[in-house]
Amino acid sequence: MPATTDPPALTAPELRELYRLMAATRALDTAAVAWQRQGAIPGFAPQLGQEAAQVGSGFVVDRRRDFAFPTYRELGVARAMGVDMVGYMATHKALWHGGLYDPAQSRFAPVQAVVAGSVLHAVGWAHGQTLAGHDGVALSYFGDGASSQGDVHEAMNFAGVLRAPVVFFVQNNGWAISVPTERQVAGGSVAARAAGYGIVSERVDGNDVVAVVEATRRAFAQARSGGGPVLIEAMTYRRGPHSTSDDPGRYRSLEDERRDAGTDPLERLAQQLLRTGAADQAFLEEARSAAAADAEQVRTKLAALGPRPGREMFEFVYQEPTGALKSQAAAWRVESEHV
Amino acid sequence: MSETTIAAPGRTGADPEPAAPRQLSMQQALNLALADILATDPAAVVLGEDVGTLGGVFRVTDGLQGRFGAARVFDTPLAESGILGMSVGLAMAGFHPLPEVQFDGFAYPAVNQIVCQIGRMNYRSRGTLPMPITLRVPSFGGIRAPEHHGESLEALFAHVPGLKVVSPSTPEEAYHLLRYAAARPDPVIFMEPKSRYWQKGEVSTGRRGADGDLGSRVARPGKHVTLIAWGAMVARCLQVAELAAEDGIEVEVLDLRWLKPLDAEGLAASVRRTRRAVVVHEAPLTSGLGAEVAALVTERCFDTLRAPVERVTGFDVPYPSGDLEDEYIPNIDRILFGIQRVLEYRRG
Amino acid sequence: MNARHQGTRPEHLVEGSRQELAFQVHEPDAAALERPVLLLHGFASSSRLNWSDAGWLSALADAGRRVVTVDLPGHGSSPAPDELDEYSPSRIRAELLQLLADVGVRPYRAEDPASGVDLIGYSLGARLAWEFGGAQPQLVHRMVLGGPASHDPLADFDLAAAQQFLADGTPIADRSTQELLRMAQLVPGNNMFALMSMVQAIKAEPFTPTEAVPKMPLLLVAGEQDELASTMPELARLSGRADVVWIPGRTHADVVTSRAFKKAAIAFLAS
Amino acid sequence: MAELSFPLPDLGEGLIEATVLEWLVEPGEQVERNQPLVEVETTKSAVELPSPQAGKVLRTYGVPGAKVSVGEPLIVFEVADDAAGIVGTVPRDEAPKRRVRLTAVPDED
Repeated sequence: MPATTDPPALTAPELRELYRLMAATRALDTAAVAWQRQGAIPGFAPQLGQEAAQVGSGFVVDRRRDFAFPTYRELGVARAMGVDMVGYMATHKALWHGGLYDPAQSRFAPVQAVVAGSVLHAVGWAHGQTLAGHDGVALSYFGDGASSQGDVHEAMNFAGVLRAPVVFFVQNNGWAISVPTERQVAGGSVAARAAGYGIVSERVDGNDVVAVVEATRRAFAQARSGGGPVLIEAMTYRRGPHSTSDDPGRYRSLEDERRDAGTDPLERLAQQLLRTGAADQAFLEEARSAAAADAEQVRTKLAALGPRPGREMFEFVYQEPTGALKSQAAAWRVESEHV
Repeated sequence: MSETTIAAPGRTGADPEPAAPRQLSMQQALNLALADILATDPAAVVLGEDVGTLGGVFRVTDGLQGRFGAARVFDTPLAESGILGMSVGLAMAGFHPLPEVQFDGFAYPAVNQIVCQIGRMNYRSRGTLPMPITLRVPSFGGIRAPEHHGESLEALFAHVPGLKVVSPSTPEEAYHLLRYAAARPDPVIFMEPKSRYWQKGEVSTGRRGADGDLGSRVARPGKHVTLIAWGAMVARCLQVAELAAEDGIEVEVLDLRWLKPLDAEGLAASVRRTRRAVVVHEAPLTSGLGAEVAALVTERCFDTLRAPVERVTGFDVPYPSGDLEDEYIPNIDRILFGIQRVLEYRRG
Repeated sequence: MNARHQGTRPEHLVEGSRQELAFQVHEPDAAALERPVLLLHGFASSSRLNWSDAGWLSALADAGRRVVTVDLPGHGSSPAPDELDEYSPSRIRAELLQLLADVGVRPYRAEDPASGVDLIGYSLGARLAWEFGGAQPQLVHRMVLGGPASHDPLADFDLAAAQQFLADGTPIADRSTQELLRMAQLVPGNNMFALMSMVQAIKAEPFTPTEAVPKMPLLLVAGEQDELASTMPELARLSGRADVVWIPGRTHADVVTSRAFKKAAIAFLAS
Repeated sequence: MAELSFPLPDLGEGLIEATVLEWLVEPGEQVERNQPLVEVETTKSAVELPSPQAGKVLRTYGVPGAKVSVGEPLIVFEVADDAAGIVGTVPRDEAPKRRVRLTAVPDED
């Protein structure tokens, strides 16, 4: 990294807050898998094991001026940024593709199902900050699988050329559904590619939340001060399946998982808190039970959310709906509206 | 959602005083429209390959960077998906991007961003992240260009929910439709008929209001048959109408202008008068926009129609090389044959 | 400009010191079939001013000729050494000989259009060409001398007055000295110390055209109003193989851009 | 057709004017980009100015011996304002050609 002064070390309250957020993410993630098994939601893409990478990076976002561009597996980022979790989980309940939270107000773009689809959006939004003379930073999420997409090349090249204030946050979780990183990423490192675009990059231990926060803070400081884009490759591990419909047993063994997953990031932070005296066992227990209560509350509210009225199919296609669409909506109302 | 106040160089705010109508080529009319858009809308930005220093490969953006600065009119790297994906982000940041895809065939690499992102972001975000993007695409054939430099993508774009599609046929239409499109909160694919770039016509500036900018336009009234066309085919249909008049047939030429939304009422009104319809387009026949037009006309005018709707179109082949263009693009004789068929048709 | 190659060459010693005149080889668009043309600029000028800006490089490139330009010591991009010897005409001629060998010039053979070299020299460059052609008849095919004189005007240059003027502004009495100095000073970046060294070196080796008269065909060109070239007919007489062209209306300063001059030169070298 | 005017360019080193020595092109002549246009002389040296533009020469300014200031018009070209883009050709307006005659009479009821 260039000569930006290292941000101050994380304080004990900050470390405790990170633990609360990671615990809440873990609890909700685990709960959501269970809900799917119970038939409460049709599907879910768990982020189990990526709590440090997600919470640690989302924790740095300044919601007054920055904007995050997620994929479909950024529960921890959303939680850290204070996105309404019921609205977030609504996408997994198949209520609305982009979720039911307000992306503009949350500074968290709609859930994006196209792999690498939003990376260019982050660059465009970031360049908009430059054009408008603002100091916002775009935080773009993608993974080792998405790094194979041409749009990621275009985005990094545009960002490099325009010196756009964007932080590319790559969660290298080892697996793109069934294909391991070594058969996905030529050269073995997404971060190494950044140099080719004149973009500063850093590889961090994505299971170490402190390392993730510090790297992300450095990256934001550089991008915000006009130093251009930064890429962070957080090395982590997708401990769960790609989605609740996936069967990892077909492509990796339990032995592989035990060997490759490394230390559980939540456990790692817990040990650190205890070791440094930043928190005691009672705090950890209280945080975990609060997280469980949180998840339960989300479940209750999500269960209470019925399907969106069918008319919304028509309402949000355009700001100025076409006559044809209005007449289709009218026909639908007459012929098949489910009351 | 203009969340920000955007300080834009070259901003004057007020619309320029309408000048007396003048003779301009479509290229110049589009250039003037872009200049007026940039001058009146501080959130407007023009981006694309070679649009800045060079002024665009067809010179449509000529001089704009000099006048409005390299922040508002900027060259991008050579990557269409990047241009459109970046436009999404700019729109999310409160800008009104006017991206250019240099040639129609180069829109294909950007289809993911156009279809999956631009067409859907307003929907996905439940109206909180509108996409006021006007994508300019030099379109259609007729200039003997290499492969992928002449394509007719209107059916493809018109099929995509969330997009609107428009194609001007004259310099006057080009100026006003571009200004209208750029002021919309929804994404518009603006298909510029490149074979008409150099044709001159009278252009009035100022604004003519939504009534003047929406729907179809009767380019020439007639009572025996309606020729339905858009873009470059309008001029050809007007030539056909002139020739048909020599044979005593009065042809009405309907310039559709908007390909999404299609002006069903305008179509029906014309065909109710003439009772016969021939739709003309450059794109291949199968699943072309002519099929949609024929369906709309049939639904609305079944009882008055004297003949099935005829389609005179390109063929189900790739757009051919320049030397074969005249064989592919509907020519005067093929359109005349189409008219003859609907005139000859007798029921039973 | 067709300057595609910046000169690089092996290190040589010429008369005991390192050779380092700046030169460029300009290739025409199509491969050149004929021998190269070496251009020698005038006093207080440079390859850029005398040949490039004046349109010679493009005219010769259009004619399909490969061109070598070289900056004289203390001029253009060439270094301005302190040693007076480096500026002497004999030393410069030795440098030119080595340079031509380095760019691949082979001895002239009548049956091989690519062999040998043609020279175009202007003013001081014309003097250097006369001497070079006289001394190297085996290399030089034809020569064009622009604004030449049988007597080097720099030999009459009032060095003391010029140095006095440069030191404290004392006016120069001699009109020719005054004019040469004025022109030298107009060109930004001219190293006056180096130019004065060159004058001094020339005074030590004045031009004696009878010493070695070039035997190849010559074209002598000057403006009708060029006072410095008024003795050009004398050179024609000495040569006995010279065509003479006077350009109407032109002076020593502005004949260099003349189309008539270029056309005559290119046609002469091609014949 | 459009007119495109070029002024005497800045010849560098603070020179503000030049004297026309000789025009190498004349009105009506079609010139290529980079083709020599005119010889001019400044107090420093004589130079040949290459054409910045391809096109037909419409007018030249300054007879031989006349002084032209930097920034003043030197030459005006006529350039096509219907030049094609980077590919393709500009379609020509041609009188419509037909082989087909309409013979059917529409029944008027």
